[in-house]
Amino acid sequence: MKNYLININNSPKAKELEVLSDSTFSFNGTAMNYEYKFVSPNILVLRIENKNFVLKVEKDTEADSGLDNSDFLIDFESEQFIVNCKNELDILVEKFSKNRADKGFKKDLISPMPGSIVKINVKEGDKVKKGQVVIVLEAMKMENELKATNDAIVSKILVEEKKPVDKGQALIKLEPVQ
Amino acid sequence: MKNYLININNSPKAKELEVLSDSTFSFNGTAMNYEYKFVSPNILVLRIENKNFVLKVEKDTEADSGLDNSDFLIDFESEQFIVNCKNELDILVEKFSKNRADKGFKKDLISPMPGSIVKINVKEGDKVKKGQVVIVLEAMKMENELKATNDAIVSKILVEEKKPVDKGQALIKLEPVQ
Amino acid sequence: MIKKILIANRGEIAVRIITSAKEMGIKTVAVYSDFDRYSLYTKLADEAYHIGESPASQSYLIAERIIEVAKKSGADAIHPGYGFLSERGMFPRMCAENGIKFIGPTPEAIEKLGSKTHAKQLAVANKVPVVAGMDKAVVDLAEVKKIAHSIGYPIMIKASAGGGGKGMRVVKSELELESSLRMAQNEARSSFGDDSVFIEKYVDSPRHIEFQILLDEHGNAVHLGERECSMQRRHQKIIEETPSVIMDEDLRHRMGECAKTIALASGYTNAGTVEFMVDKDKNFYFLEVNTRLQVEHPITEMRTGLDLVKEQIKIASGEKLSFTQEDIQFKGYAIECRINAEDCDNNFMPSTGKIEYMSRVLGNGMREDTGVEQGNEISIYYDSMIAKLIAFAPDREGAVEKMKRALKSYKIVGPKTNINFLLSLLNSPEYIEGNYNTQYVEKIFLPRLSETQKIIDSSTALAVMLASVIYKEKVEAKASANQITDKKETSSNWIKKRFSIFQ
Amino acid sequence: MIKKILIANRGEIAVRIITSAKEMGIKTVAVYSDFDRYSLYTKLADEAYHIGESPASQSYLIAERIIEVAKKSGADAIHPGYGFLSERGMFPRMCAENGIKFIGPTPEAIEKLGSKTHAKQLAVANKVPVVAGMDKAVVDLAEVKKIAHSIGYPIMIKASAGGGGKGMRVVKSELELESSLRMAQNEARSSFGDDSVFIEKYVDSPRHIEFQILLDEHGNAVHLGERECSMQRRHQKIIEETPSVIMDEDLRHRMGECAKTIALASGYTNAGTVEFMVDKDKNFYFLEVNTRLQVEHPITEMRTGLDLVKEQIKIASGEKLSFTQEDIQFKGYAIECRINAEDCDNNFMPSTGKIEYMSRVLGNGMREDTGVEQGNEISIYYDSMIAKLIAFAPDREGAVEKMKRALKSYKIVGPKTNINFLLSLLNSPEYIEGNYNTQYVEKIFLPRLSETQKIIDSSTALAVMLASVIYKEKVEAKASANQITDKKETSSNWIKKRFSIFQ
Repeated sequence: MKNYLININNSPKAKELEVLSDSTFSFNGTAMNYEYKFVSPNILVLRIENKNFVLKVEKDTEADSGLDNSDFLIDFESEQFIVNCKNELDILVEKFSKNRADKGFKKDLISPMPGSIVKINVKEGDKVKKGQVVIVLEAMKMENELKATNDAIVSKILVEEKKPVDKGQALIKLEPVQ
Repeated sequence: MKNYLININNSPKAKELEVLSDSTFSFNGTAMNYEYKFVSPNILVLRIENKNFVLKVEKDTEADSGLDNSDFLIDFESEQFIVNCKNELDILVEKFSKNRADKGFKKDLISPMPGSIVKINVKEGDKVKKGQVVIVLEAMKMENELKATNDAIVSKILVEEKKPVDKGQALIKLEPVQ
Repeated sequence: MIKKILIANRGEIAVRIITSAKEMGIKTVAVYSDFDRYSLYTKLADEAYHIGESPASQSYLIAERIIEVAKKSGADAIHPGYGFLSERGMFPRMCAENGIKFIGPTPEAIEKLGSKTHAKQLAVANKVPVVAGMDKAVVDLAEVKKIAHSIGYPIMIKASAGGGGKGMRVVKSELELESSLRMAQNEARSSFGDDSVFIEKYVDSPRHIEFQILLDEHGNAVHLGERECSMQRRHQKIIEETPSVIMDEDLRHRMGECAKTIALASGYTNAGTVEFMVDKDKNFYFLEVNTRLQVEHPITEMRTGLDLVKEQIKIASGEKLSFTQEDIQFKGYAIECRINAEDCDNNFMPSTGKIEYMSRVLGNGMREDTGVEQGNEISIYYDSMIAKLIAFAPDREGAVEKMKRALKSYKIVGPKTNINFLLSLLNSPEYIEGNYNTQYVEKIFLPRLSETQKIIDSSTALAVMLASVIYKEKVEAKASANQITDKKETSSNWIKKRFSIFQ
Repeated sequence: MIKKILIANRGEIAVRIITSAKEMGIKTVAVYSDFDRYSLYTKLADEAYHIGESPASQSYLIAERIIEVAKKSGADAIHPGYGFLSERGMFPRMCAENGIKFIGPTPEAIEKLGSKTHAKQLAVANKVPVVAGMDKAVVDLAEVKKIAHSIGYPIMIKASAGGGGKGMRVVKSELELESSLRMAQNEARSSFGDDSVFIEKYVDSPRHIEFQILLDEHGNAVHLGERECSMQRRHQKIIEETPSVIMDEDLRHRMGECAKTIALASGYTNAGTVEFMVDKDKNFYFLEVNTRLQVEHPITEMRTGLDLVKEQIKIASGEKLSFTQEDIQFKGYAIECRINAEDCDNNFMPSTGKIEYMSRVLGNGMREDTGVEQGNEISIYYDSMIAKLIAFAPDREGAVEKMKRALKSYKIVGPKTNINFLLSLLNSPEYIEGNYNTQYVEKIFLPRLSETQKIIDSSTALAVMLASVIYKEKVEAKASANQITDKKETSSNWIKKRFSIFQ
């Protein structure tokens, strides 16, 4: 028996799910049968009480912390869900760990693809809001807007306009707003 | 530089092909460019002087000898070719090896799939001709005729009519005709 | 309207039925044997239930289990597909007893048309042409002799319960009649447990032409034109096409009307196929009725624009046909090829195994109906069909060229397939001219194929030679890499042993 | 007839052209950049030649190299596809100079229709309705004011050399005119190196409806009906359909005749597309001519049964059209969705990377045109289209249901895709009612989407939760298995070291 605390789409309350065996689980006091198969590393065919679900499951690489295995992106039919799933050990570890405030703050604005910088909308020392367009990058014949992922202060600009950048290259350094 | 002696569809004369580098080879005194990629372990995209060939290449598991790597089945467009390809080492080894007479004689008639024996057309001691129907096997809702692969003498019958057999099971033992 | 359909079948036809149901907003329930637990069709359905072991006799043929799943899942209808339970009268009867709609004809109609002699009597009574001969089983030799004499030799002896060519004998003169009759009866008894046989005039090298029919529960009937299925080997269809090259408007009308007549006379509803033989002079003779959806139904869909599964569901829901015979428009030309896992160089033996690689380019005008994906296994338990390819174009030549292009692009690694065989058939002069019949493949094509000396053009020879060199090097490099790995392990074991001595 | 075609393009359109050429028995030559060395289209062609590095400017845009390959390979014709060199007058001119047929219009026709103001003048001269305004560039402010006053505000400022929305400004009153004009001119200069702008009456939320035309070299012209492409975001088409829900026979006839008129007036031959804006009152205005095959051409093929690439090849070979306007029959309903590698939650940013897994169920009535296979990479060098899905059914509802079913079955692991976005669009009430225009996605759909609170039904929630548990266990099991392997290697190294000490 294993207990999990699961949160879908950052809802205010996580839900509990208990795995009883490799073919049964319990939710809200009801035991149910299931079976599954991965048809590719990320495509899961899941049957719960004979109902079919074909889901795409991936780790959420853009999630707060790359350190644990608790954040997932799950696609089902035409919807995507952001899921956080913790087992008892995760919950225990979390209780004892400190300094959770910084968790999830991204210090670098990273270029998602190779391209060239069209425009830098900020200068060092600027405050930026989450979602604010910081840099415009041209790639794949399109102009792409790169946005701040958190409220932050621009501590350093690492690139110049009209210059090419690589995928994964850090473009701007950010600091949390104190 | 590597030389190969190649025979297609058991033609009376093998042909020589010389590989000059990983992008050039020579045939009949003409040097030609080539490039290739395996898109799956058995599907080969081959370009010779910019002409495209997509071929399916497999080892011929039913060929004379399972011991060397010289016999291949090659599919191109709507045709299949049986190809024997020897390099200099193979030719050398062949010269020194004796007792080539028995090469390729199959001592067992093997069941190609699970099924049940409908009919055994021979008895022990019978002479059979290559291509003669020896056993009728029912599998996949169909009756399938199993034929002798060589002229031979039936030395032992290992199965009975109406009994089930497994894939790969030996059904009949054969001896070469002296 | 039906709300949830259980599909009492597997593979491509289960996929086919599920796609139409989904488009109609109807829920679907799949049933699976051990082998099919994660087969494509079970993943597409809304629900999937296990019904037994891999052999069909222990799963797909157990009507009770299927009815049980239907009730458990709340399915209000069952689609039988083809094969398995689709033509057994007892199955729709069980459905009715359990308040489940059967998407197909009534049990009475299935049973009426199940016996060849009964169906023939019905045809005769309704003035549908049949092959001259008896319409009941042989009792008395003297009577048979008289009938044989009156219709003229050669004649054909057939088993009443027959199928697949068993219990059939051609008799060329009265001298052979008695012994042939005895042999046919023996064969019929051992094959079907029933030694009834009857005789008919022998039709030499006929074409097999069948008519698709649709009948609602309100007495409306339409035919959707013909399918020519003469390209067959041992009664297994290989290539089907519509329209038939021998068809004209008048013949289509007459045959279509006969097809509707016999269906109406038997109280038939839903989709069905009326099979005819057509001789060299375009005389046609009623053969039998297939009381279900046919494997080759997609070519009719391409040419009429109708979705036959949707029509079946609407009819079973009690709806009236939304079109009359005059509304049916035939457009273009369609061919179907069945890609099978079989070894055409070895007597068409089924070929099993995992599909390691599967790829093709379909594009404009090509349709594929399949139940398998790369990585799946072709098993010994079910038929050996991998996919149906359907080509559709404004004319026959265009459809053939499309089919050839798609077949050439179709690559399968794993089981052997009949793709090369299909391509040779499509390239044969008789096929190109449409000059073939049910005997063509076995009597003309295959014997000629085995005699033909292959001529290899020089650029192909060069490619084949170089490919063998490249593959040989790859295989040998891999083998020697494996050897190196093996050596490493050995030495490390040895080191470990030695080390333990030193401890 | 043409014997060997070089395709001066890549990806799905190269595959599309090759399939038609193959069906006509014409040989094909592919050209490839470094990136495309073994892309699907290069494997399908009879020959394939390297023409440069991955960026298009160093390969697909170098006309000289392509002409050189055509001469070397003995190709007697070049098909330009869409994009790249397809709409540059100099390319057909170079082809002609080298004795190679260009499968498309003459350089003169391309150039005549290349400038928006010139095309508009041609339309006016031939009584084809255009949006009221100027048909030449602004020179004098006073004159602009006078024209703006006469046509009435709001007006639109457009760049003559424009495209993609750049250099465009809506002006609501005369007060804004001067400053807007200056800004538009600046933007036009920096975007196109040409500051010519002109003004037009502003059409609010128009529909984008285009007509497919075919013209042979003997003066025969037909239109193949319309395509509605109003479902767009930033001038990028997302979903196209035919027929348009607002079309009636009379409007189709009038627009089709205008399309043919302007094409004939410019001396146009081969396939082309005439684009119109249509306002709320079904008034239509000529916009421009696309002098090539369009991405969305397959929906016209489904509805007319014609193969546009084959028609292009026949026209370029000098053949007469084999049908007149009266012969064209429109049948059924077709939709196209473009599956792109893009991140719809992140401003539709292109998403690159390897396609690790790719599977879908097409079946009855679905067509897919694609240039990629599982295992291929979506690169930064070219557009982000993975595939075009085309649904064809007797009616609009049927086609939409088919498309939704196919999209739901389409699974891609690797780059992010717009499949969910397409499904939401197809499910939106405005799309279902056909009540949308070119502004709909940006002004109504996307803002509403970001506001909408997702409601998760309980069975979906359960599946998502259990899936996260199963995947978490899998990921953690794999991680700990890797740790064990690491440990083993370390210990064995340690053993080896110790052992060497003992030697």
